[in-house]
Amino acid sequence: MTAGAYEIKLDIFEGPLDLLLYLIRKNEVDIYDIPIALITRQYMKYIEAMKSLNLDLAGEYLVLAATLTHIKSRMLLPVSEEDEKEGDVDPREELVKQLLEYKTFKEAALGLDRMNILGRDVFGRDHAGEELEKEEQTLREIGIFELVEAFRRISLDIGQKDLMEIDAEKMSLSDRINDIVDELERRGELTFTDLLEDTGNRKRLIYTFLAILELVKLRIIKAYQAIPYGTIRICLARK
Amino acid sequence: MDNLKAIIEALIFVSDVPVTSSRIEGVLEDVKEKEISFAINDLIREYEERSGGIFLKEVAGGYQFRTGEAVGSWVQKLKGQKQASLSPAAMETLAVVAYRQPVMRSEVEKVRGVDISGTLRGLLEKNLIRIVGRKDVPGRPMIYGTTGKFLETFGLKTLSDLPTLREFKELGE
Amino acid sequence: MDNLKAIIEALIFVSDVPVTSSRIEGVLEDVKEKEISFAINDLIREYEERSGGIFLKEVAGGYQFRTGEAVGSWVQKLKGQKQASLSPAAMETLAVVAYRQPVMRSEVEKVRGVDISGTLRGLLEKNLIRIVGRKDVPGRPMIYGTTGKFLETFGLKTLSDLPTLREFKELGE
Repeated sequence: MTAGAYEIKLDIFEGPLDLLLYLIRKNEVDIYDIPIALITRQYMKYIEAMKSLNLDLAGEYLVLAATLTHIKSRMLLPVSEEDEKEGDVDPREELVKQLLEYKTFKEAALGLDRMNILGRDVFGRDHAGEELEKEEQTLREIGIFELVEAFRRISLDIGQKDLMEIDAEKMSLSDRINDIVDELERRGELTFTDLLEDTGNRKRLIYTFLAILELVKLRIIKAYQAIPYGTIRICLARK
Repeated sequence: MDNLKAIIEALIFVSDVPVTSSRIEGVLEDVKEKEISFAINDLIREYEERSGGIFLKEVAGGYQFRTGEAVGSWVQKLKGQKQASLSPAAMETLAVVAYRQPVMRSEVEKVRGVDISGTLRGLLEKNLIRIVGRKDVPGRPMIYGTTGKFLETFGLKTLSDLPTLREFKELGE
Repeated sequence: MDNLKAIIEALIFVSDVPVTSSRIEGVLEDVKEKEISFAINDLIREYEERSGGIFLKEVAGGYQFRTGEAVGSWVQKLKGQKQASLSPAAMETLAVVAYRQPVMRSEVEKVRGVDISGTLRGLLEKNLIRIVGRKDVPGRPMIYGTTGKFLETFGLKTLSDLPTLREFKELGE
């Protein structure tokens, strides 16, 4: 076959597994007993066709090519005694399992596509032109995606580098700060030991300590002692 | 038509999202839950029997008026531009998320055998899937699940209305 | 119901503005004007006789489904409880507070480049953010952070479940 014969097919595959399924169907072979030499040869021809067309070949296609070649070489080897002991595993087993799973989900995707999709097969009322109510009393569930998207939007506008990376540690510290403020709002006053005692692990202990320091620095909480070396009491500063 | 049914019909009609029975109960304070559910079922049946252009359907845990399948192509014609459907790649990612949820990105990629960042983002933007949290393993990867909008879009009452994966397995063999 | 009436019913139903008969004629190319007008009048009469929650009305030179007057107050009540989303501006302010907390108003304004008093008040009223204290600098500006309601609204267990921008970028742009 020439490169042109493969060309038309290239963009209809959703990935290497899809291409492999296509080859199995085309050759009318049993998925549980794939003639690996034949399928590998055809698979490679597709890869070469893609390369010769200078298509941006996704790395996943090459990974599967390597897997196929590896299986092929293992199948050519005589079964050694060691393999016998290990229960004589078919080198194709793992790949077949993966293919079957992918096939199931491909069918499931087609199943979803056959459903009556709102906006394609069935339609609801268009509410766009209707006036929006001003009163906003309850909030609907909002996806985090919308929030991050908003943050990303402004970070791009500003282009500030320090805005770009917020690590989990900062958020963990914010969590602890919020917990402590919550606890103080509920109970009015806590001792330093109260706060440090209920910390299960070392990491949490450090966050608790850093949170208290941050809160004192920001003057969100006040810490005081009645006598030197006495109990340190903590309360909210704004009350 | 009795008054209760008329009110419920109007409430469902004016809403842009499926109306849950608890929202209807919230408006009709003094009416018993059972009466409301009877009235809704009556309405659903009446529209079904009438077999006109619109139907009352139970979707995503609520109720919504929708056009019938038979007239879909005419509505499409009125609306002009063809609605962008999901690409096969996006549909595959959606299928894995729907059936495997809560699921990590890496798990979906393992099944599909490809990088899914593009389709994942598209589905998040369309609000068909959402981040539901993080998995408690090293690196705390994000986990994904489907949304109410997903149920609404595919006309499902709940996730358990999805055909079982077994059905597709048999299809494939 | 005959097919023509069903199609017309669906066409009028899906539109948010009154649908003129000429638009309907444009969709149903081969159908005579007279047949269409008969079908519409039939539909109007049927909804009138049925006396339910919705009616087909001729308004502003076109046709539109509307709720009946008798159920108006109930519709108003539902709309009063309308569930709203946040405006993009409010979402941006919330995002900066969430990721930068504990944060001063001036810091948020520096990032967003606009005055945020309006969105800040709105978020405080919705109980999504709160004042956690005052900073010990001249003027003692207030410091803001998110609330438990914030976590609930976004379905998060803790703040550290928020995706980092790095993770977000991995989804591709």
